[in-house]
Amino acid sequence: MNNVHFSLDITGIFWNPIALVIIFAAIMILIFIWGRISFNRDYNEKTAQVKPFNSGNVEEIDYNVQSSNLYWGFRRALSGFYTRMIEYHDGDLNNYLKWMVIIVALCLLLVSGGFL
Amino acid sequence: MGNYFLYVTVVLLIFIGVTALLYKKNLIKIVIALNIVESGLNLFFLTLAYRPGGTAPIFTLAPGLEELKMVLPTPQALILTNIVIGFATSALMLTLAIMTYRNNKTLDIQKLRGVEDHD
Amino acid sequence: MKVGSIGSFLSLFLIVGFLFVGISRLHPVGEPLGNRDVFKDRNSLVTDTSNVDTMDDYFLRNGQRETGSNNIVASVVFDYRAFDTLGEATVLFLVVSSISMLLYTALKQKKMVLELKDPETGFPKNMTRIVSNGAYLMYPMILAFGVYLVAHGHISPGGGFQGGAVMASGTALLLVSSYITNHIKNTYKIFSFYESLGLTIFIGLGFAGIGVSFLFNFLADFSPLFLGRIINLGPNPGFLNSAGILPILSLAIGIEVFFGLSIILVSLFHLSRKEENTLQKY
Amino acid sequence: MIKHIPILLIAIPLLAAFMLPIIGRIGIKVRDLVVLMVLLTVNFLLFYIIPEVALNGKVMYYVVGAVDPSALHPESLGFPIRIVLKIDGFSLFMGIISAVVALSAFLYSQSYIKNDERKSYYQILLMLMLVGMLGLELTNDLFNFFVFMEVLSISCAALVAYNTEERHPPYAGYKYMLISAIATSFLLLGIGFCYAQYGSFNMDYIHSKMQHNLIDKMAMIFMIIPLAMKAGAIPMHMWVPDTYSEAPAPVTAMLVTASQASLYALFRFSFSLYGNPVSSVSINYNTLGWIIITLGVLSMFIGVTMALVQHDVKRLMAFHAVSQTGYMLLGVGVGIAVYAAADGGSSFNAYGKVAMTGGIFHIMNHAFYKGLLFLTSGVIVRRFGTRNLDKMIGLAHRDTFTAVAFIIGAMAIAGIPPFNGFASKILIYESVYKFSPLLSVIAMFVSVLTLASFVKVFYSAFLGPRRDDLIVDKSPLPFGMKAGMGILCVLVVLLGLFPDVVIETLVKPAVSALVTIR
Repeated sequence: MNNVHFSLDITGIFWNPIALVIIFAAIMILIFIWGRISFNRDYNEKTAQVKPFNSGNVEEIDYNVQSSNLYWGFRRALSGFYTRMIEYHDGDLNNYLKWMVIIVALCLLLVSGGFL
Repeated sequence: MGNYFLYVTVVLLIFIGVTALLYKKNLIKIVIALNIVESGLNLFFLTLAYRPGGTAPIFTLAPGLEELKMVLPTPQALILTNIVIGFATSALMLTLAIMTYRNNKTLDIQKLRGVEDHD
Repeated sequence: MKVGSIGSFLSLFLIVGFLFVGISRLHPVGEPLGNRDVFKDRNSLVTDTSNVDTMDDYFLRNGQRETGSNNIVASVVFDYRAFDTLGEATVLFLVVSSISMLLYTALKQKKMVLELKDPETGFPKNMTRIVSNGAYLMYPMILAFGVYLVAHGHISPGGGFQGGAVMASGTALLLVSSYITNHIKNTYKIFSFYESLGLTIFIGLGFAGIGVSFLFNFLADFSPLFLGRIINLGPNPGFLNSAGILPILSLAIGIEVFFGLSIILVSLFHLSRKEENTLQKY
Repeated sequence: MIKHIPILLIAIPLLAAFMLPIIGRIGIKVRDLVVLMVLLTVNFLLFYIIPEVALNGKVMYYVVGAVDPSALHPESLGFPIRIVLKIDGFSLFMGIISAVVALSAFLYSQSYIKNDERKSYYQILLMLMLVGMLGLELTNDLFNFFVFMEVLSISCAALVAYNTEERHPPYAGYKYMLISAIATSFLLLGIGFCYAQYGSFNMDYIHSKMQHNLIDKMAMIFMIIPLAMKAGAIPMHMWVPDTYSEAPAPVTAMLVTASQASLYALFRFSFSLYGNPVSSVSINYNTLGWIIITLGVLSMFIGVTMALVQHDVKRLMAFHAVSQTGYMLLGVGVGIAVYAAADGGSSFNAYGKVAMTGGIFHIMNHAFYKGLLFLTSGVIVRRFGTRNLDKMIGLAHRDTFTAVAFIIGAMAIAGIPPFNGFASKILIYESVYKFSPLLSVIAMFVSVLTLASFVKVFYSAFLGPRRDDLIVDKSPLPFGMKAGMGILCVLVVLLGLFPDVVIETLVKPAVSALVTIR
């Protein structure tokens, strides 16, 4: 118990979360004080300020971007990868087991090759 | 090879069972395939313990000690355990298959797949 | 998925080939590890640990002396590896609980309208009187045979699991020949109570020995009145009051297996009858 | 009494589970109290032996049914004849994870699961799940390991199918059971090969006699690959999202821990059964390490990319479970790869040990924050009545507690300081960088994608305007659910703030229990 510190220090890796939290808190306090001094104070809860701006649309229903449409660019860019992958996750029990048999056979090949 | 024929039987049983597991589409048949694999394993353990001319390891009314030859006791105890576990597994899987059938009206793996209709 | 299909087909043959190579390097059938053929005389059964080289050898030479049981398999199951047996009993208990949980709503959903009994004769439909009467006659005999197997587990082939399974087969016969599960709720209550009781006896005996160690055979040479008779080593006729806690453990397991298997059989049979009825309706 | 602790850890919950059908007739409150007391007792016993096992480095043995349970070879034979339980640092570490997660899952499910007659069975199964995990973590006997593996699998499968009236859960339970059954069958084949060679089931004995011939290597493959499948390594992971997403939320939190238990067995077999790098005939540790690293990197990358495009909240989290398993495989795989390097252990001491420390510390962190995330997902799914992220909006207005818990969990899983995910990930990044820079870069990239996908969940479920018409269940959050999430929240924050305390008291003993030679 005598070599327990509150910072992580193992063979060249140093990490002190307490210091980080203190620095973070200090910065937040500084920003808070700075904001009190110099930020504008025109926020009013009773006006339409609090309502989200929805590109001029009046109705608020479904103003959020649907989560399936998030990261569509990423998905589009990797569409070949994704069609392949989703094809593998087809919910077929036999295929699940086939992969295990294949991996076992590959590892046995490694054994026979003298690699393992 | 003559001494090894029991081992060969073991390998063939495991082979048949695993093949059926990989290529059968019916939930009930998969349970049967699993049972075949398990019987192969049980036979494997029994084969490890066997010796020709050996009696069961029970001393009640056994022949005299001079000609007494006994098979090994531990694998028999283990396959007793394994049989019960196999029975329990298949009972649970059959129950789950019944419930699957009640909810989906099919036992075919191909028709039960379909991640996309989860919502 | 073509790659997976072809690959797995080839892989299967590869694995089988490897298994063949593996078994060809195992010891041949009939020549297991160690050299423990010869017991020579009674002296080789008395505290002889000099030429014991494997676990099985130790069991064969010392099992009778240490546990007082003639059946070495029983002494392995209920003494040396009793913890495995506890796990195995747990598995059975687990499956009974699971099946009761999973089928609970299915069995409770609709009130059962069974018209299996013929109102005129009072016997099940589709069954002749011979079958149902025969089943009722057979049932006590099957139970008696099961109890025999359980009680003689430590001196002859048998034991808790086998005896319990035999008794449960009697339940199966009763279920098939004549429908008795009209009182399903009471059946569940009674059966699950006795199942728990059997398991509690088992683990309670384990805790009873905890002054020395868990599942210690503390009755082995205690007194002949309490199953502690010291037997002659080597071949002997066998005595019921030997082997310490082994017969009690065997009895506990027998109770558990009988009632556990009966619950499984009753649930599944009940469900199948119910499905049959609903099918007939539509 | 302290010498009986290894067996009491298993026997007390077992006794309670056996008696629960009888106790349940006395009253519901008595039953709940008994279960709570048992779980607290198990936790207490585990924490009680930390000083002895972890700090003093003592290994506790328990020979079940012997005259002197602490003596390993009372017959002075050189080989054990009875079943031996063994608690060393790694077992204790995994045991603490299982028991803590079980306690919080139990508290959560007190309010989450409907209070009907099935709840007795639910509690029995939950407790036996804990018994299975503890049993396979504490045992030193291969066949006993197999038995407890089956106990664990069967209880998991039955609990996955708890909602029998819905369409998919029974089939998900069937899947889990089939995967477990075939994995344990292969495992038993490997155990049979070991028994045929050495005539014993004791891991320490087999380890001391290991010849590393062809049959041993085949047995190793037959044991390790099915365990990797049960832990959810790619490409054998497809069952993970299917089953995790159908189970009730507290059960899913436990399923994560169950997968970690298989991972424990994988590491245990690689080191404590086969690890003998000093001997001239040995398995090639570099290849074994690279097999595990490959599985790990594939799991990390494919798991997270698949998670990014899911719109089922529990499937998304399940893919993250696969992805985070990759980190552990990567960390420990690097340790294995340099375990027997030709440089006399200098590279192992330089970074291999740190990588293993990080990988094993990540097991604990993952069990806690992923448990927390799955518990919050239970609240989300119950509120909206669907798992589809497209149909959720603005829960943070209602459930501030859940939102905060989710933020803590999401930041921890993405490795944002100062939460616990970062503490273990920095160890993995830095040490793996010295082994192979590319792997480290992939690990960091995966972390970025993890953050991206959790931003997606947070955005969809918690942000946005308040919409009370979409919410199905309007009841306030019960105390039990808050308690279950609160325990894990506090643990996640504490582990993040004081990582060194945990590493010195629990993780380093776990590593040194595995690494016996160097």
